[in-house]
Amino acid sequence: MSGHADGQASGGGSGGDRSGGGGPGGGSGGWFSSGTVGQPSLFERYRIPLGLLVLVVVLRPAVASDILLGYDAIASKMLIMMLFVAAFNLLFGYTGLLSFGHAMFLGFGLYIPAILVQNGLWVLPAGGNVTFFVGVVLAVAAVAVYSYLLGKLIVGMGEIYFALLTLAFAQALYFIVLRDWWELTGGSNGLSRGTLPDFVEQTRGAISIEAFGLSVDWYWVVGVVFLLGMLALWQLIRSPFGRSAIAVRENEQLARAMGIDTTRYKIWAVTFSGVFSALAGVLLAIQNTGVAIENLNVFTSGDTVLMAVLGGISYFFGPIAGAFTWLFVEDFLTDFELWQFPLSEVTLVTLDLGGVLAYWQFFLGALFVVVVLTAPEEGIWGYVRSIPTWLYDRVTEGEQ
Amino acid sequence: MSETPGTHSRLQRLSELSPAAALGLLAGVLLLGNAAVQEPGFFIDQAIGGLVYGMILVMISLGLALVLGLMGVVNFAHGALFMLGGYFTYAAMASYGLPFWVALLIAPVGVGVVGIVMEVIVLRRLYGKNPIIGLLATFGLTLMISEGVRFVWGASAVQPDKPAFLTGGTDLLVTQVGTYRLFTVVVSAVSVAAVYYLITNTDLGLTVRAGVQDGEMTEFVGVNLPIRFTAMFFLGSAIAGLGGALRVVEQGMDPGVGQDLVLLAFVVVVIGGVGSIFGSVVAGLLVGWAQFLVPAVLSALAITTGISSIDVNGIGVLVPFLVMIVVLLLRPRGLFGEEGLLE
Amino acid sequence: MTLLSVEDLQAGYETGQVLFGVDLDVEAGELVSLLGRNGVGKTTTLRAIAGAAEPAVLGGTIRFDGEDLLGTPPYEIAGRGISFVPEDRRCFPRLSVVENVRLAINHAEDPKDLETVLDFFPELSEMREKHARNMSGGEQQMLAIARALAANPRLMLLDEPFEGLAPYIVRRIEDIIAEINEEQDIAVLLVEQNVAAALAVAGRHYILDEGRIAESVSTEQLREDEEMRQRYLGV
Amino acid sequence: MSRPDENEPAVDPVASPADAALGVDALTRTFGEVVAVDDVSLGVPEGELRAIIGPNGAGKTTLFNCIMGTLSPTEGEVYLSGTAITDEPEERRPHMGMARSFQSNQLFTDQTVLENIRVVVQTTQQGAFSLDLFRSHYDVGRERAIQIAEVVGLTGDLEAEAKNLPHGEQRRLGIAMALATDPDVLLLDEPTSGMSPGATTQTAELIEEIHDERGLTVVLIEHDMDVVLSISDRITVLDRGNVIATGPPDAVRENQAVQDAYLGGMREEL
Repeated sequence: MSGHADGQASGGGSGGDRSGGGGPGGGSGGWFSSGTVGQPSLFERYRIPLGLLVLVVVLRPAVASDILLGYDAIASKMLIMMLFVAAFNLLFGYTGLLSFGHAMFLGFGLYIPAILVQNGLWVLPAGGNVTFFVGVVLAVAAVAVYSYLLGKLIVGMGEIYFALLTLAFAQALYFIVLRDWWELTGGSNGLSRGTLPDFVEQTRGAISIEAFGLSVDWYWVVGVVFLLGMLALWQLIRSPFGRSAIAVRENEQLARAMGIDTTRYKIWAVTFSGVFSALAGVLLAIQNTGVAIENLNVFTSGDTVLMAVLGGISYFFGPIAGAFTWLFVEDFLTDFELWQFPLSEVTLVTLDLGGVLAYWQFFLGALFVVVVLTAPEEGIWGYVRSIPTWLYDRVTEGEQ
Repeated sequence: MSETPGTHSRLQRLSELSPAAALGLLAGVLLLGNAAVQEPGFFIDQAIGGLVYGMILVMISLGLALVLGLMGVVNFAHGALFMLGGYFTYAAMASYGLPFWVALLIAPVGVGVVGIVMEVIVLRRLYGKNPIIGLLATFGLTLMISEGVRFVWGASAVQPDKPAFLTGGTDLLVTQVGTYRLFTVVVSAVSVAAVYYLITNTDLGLTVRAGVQDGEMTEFVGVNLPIRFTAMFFLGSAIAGLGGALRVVEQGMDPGVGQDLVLLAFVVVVIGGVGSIFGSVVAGLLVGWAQFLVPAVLSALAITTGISSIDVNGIGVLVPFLVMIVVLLLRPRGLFGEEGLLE
Repeated sequence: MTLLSVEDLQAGYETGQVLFGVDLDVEAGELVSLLGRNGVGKTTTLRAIAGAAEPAVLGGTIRFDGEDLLGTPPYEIAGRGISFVPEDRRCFPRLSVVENVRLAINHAEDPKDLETVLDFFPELSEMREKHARNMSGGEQQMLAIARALAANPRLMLLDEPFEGLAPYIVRRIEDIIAEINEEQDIAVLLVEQNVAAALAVAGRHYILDEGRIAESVSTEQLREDEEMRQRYLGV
Repeated sequence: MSRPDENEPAVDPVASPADAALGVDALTRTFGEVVAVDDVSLGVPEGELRAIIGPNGAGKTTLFNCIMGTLSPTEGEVYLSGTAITDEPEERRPHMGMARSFQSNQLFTDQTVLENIRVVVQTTQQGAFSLDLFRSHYDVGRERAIQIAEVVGLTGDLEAEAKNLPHGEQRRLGIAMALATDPDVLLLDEPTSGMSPGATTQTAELIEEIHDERGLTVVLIEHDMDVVLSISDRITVLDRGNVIATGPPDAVRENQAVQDAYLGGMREEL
């Protein structure tokens, strides 16, 4: 067997980005082999950053092509949701805590910078303006404190309680924003223009960022923030801290008996997840050129769970696959009316599916139920990953 | 879940509260008294509104608590079943012209049948598994039911006509109450009593309680457990359906109602204590009243103190969550929760 | 008449096969013991007969009263007249004594009367409303046997009923088992590590070793053959 | 290391539990009205290999869980080298020098063998909680983990996922993880349960080796009398929550109370 094939197998088949896998399987062999026991090759070690980079570069042209969606504005939204769902999955997939109210963390990033830009800081004398960046920093600080305290309060009560309580806290926060007692949040109208920093330019629906005399396309700004955020999440997971958190998820009783302070790891996981979610919220506010209260409600939280589980919670790329699939299907199916087979030029069969496909969430719900019942941790990404291994097995079978 | 010997012991346990809690209770009574004196009419209206609302909450929470406490499944789809009960009633009355009584019978049975299908196809695979899996799976089912309802009946709210004999008001000495609201309270109370009897005094209740404690042993004793779990799930779903049927006539129904209410039902179950049917009943009423009486109390307090900003507009929706947070801080297991369930 | 007949039973769990061909018979009204060291497959044998989902039966036959039991769900096996008292008693912890017994009565074809059963266990009739989790090990063991007896079975499977009990309670349970067998004419298959207790009640003994029946002996033979006891039972 | 005299009677050699490497003083644990451990006192001197035996349901695992803090005792104290640790939370105890292996297989099942051990090494080095965010886990505790894997003979399976190991190796991984906490006192809960005779002997040898070479204090719950009699320095016999005898293997073997309780109440007629 050649070294090349060996590398394929270990890269595609085992370990890798799996949250459960301690290190990539295979060890020796592969393209950039280091050869010592337990030391993965360079390629395997940095597979995830490489994958993220490729994703950012390829995503927009891909969705813009006619075969897929045919328009590119959705690409930046996809990246934002991917970051958000990945932040959610830091908690669920890697620490074992299911947050059913994750929209509240997103809300911190959506609302706080906008509110601060609009109203200034009340502690400052009148006219104490807050720049957007200071707003973002304060939002991150606020979400960190909030999620830390929330974690401290509810993390010790058991998994189900955690799910229900995050749901309840999110709902309470939603009502507060909706009622808008202090006239800050805009209630059900949300916040629109004027809340955006002045370096954001909008021309015919396309957003760009004007800074230092340069005009940068919004997609690339999102791409850079996305990359930085995802790399930070990746580093978090591969750090000793992250490994302890994974141990807590895998077997809490054992982790405690081995001297791991499981409660504190959970609290900090909630905190980090909250911070990265808020970061996604900041991007989303600019993307939507305003803040809609729908982004804070229970359905947004629910969609997050759906995306993560559909994508595959035990993989780093799972949430990315999930968010992509969700947004793609949403966009693709709701625009889809006539189904022509095999091609629109040479149509043999035409079906009007518009009436049914408007209710695409029904089918997605069904798919979700099937995933949860059969392989709750694998999802789409787990399935995609298994294909190369399967192919490889078929091929080698033939050789033997 | 042990309902037999003891409501008394439970109340006793509750009475072992700390002095601080007792003081809080006293303050609560004083505030309520103040509200009753300042605006008696408003206070009584709110108290009755709270009772009606609380009873509906009890109806929803009861089924949820049954399935959770007995079968260990967190049924997120329970709110969707409630909603479905409303739509079935609407369909029976508005589309098929059936009388209200018949609809009130058909809807719970119909929802129960949907429940059976859910149980046989999905929930049966979840017994004994991590409750998180159950929560996820039933969440997917919720999505399917909501979309299904939207497909059949559209996204906007529906409401059948109230039956003539329940439209008027009834005089209750101090105030007048809508007859239909009284009807709701009576039907809910009867169903709660019936469920309680079923669990504590019938073989179905006994086998399901045993089955949850040790399913394998229950089968060794000679019980065909799967069929009984299905029956219990039918019952829980049917109660939710009945609740929906009662509500749709009074307030109408839209596809989003289920999700909002299941959340409140979770709050109720958590306050009452997971695993305690009795707790869910108490907590349902408590939450219903709190939601309606807190605004009355604040309004009265604003009059008494002269500080108008106390009377926060629309605070009611937040109250259940605040109650839950306070209860959990004082008693992490909820008011009547048992040790070790779902922890 | 042969009531229970197990032939070449092979069974195991996900972690591996445990039984490699067990053969045993229990005649109607007989009291037989199945002895062996820890981990040789005694409990596995009983669970396979009772129809538990685990272990998986990989081969062989189990016949009760001439009918094949393999693939029959446990509640139907109970319905045919086999009562199982598993290891660790497994009384329903949050059900009262009466509820524990009534459950069995409600689901047997020809059950005994509740009062008859409780009369048989004076200790239990004094604590009718007590929850099983609040009872001592000996009381729980009696309750587990009472629950099995209430179904009025033809065969009772007992898994280590003397485990962890004080000597005087061991004697009491021995008496109960003997009485159930002799007076009520219920056949008993008793799994034990406590050789002395097994010798005191059972007339015939199977010795299980590494998933196979190594010896089938009478009480007298086992008493006299010290070498055999030492080899298979460590006594 | 204190090797007992061959003729020592069956009593505990350490007068006060507070002076022992591991001590238990008047410990009681009840579940409802059931008394699982009833007023047990023990003192294990430094460097001893102590076995705790007793029939099923004698309270061995409950006693273990109380010592490790998984359960809190109803009454009584636990001492580690003279310090009362009864109220210390469970996750603190490995950092104080005591570690356990579990009876049933408790592993981080989806992780590799190496990662199972490494994460424990990391915890031992960094404490119960550490915000170590900027390094890769590849760089923390790897060599040490490989060394420990060597001790228990798992070098060949470093990259295998724990759940795919055969039963015997899983148990050895459990012992390796306990070793990775660098303990002074090691508690092993039925390390040979469910093993074939061959694997049982191997494991017994491994335990003896660890004990001899590192001078650890080892406390062992065990069912297999042959193992216990061959490797332990002293044996404590529990029955129905009580200690009925403690002493060197031979003394315990001859003890009448032990014969009655553990070996099935040998009566005259047997």
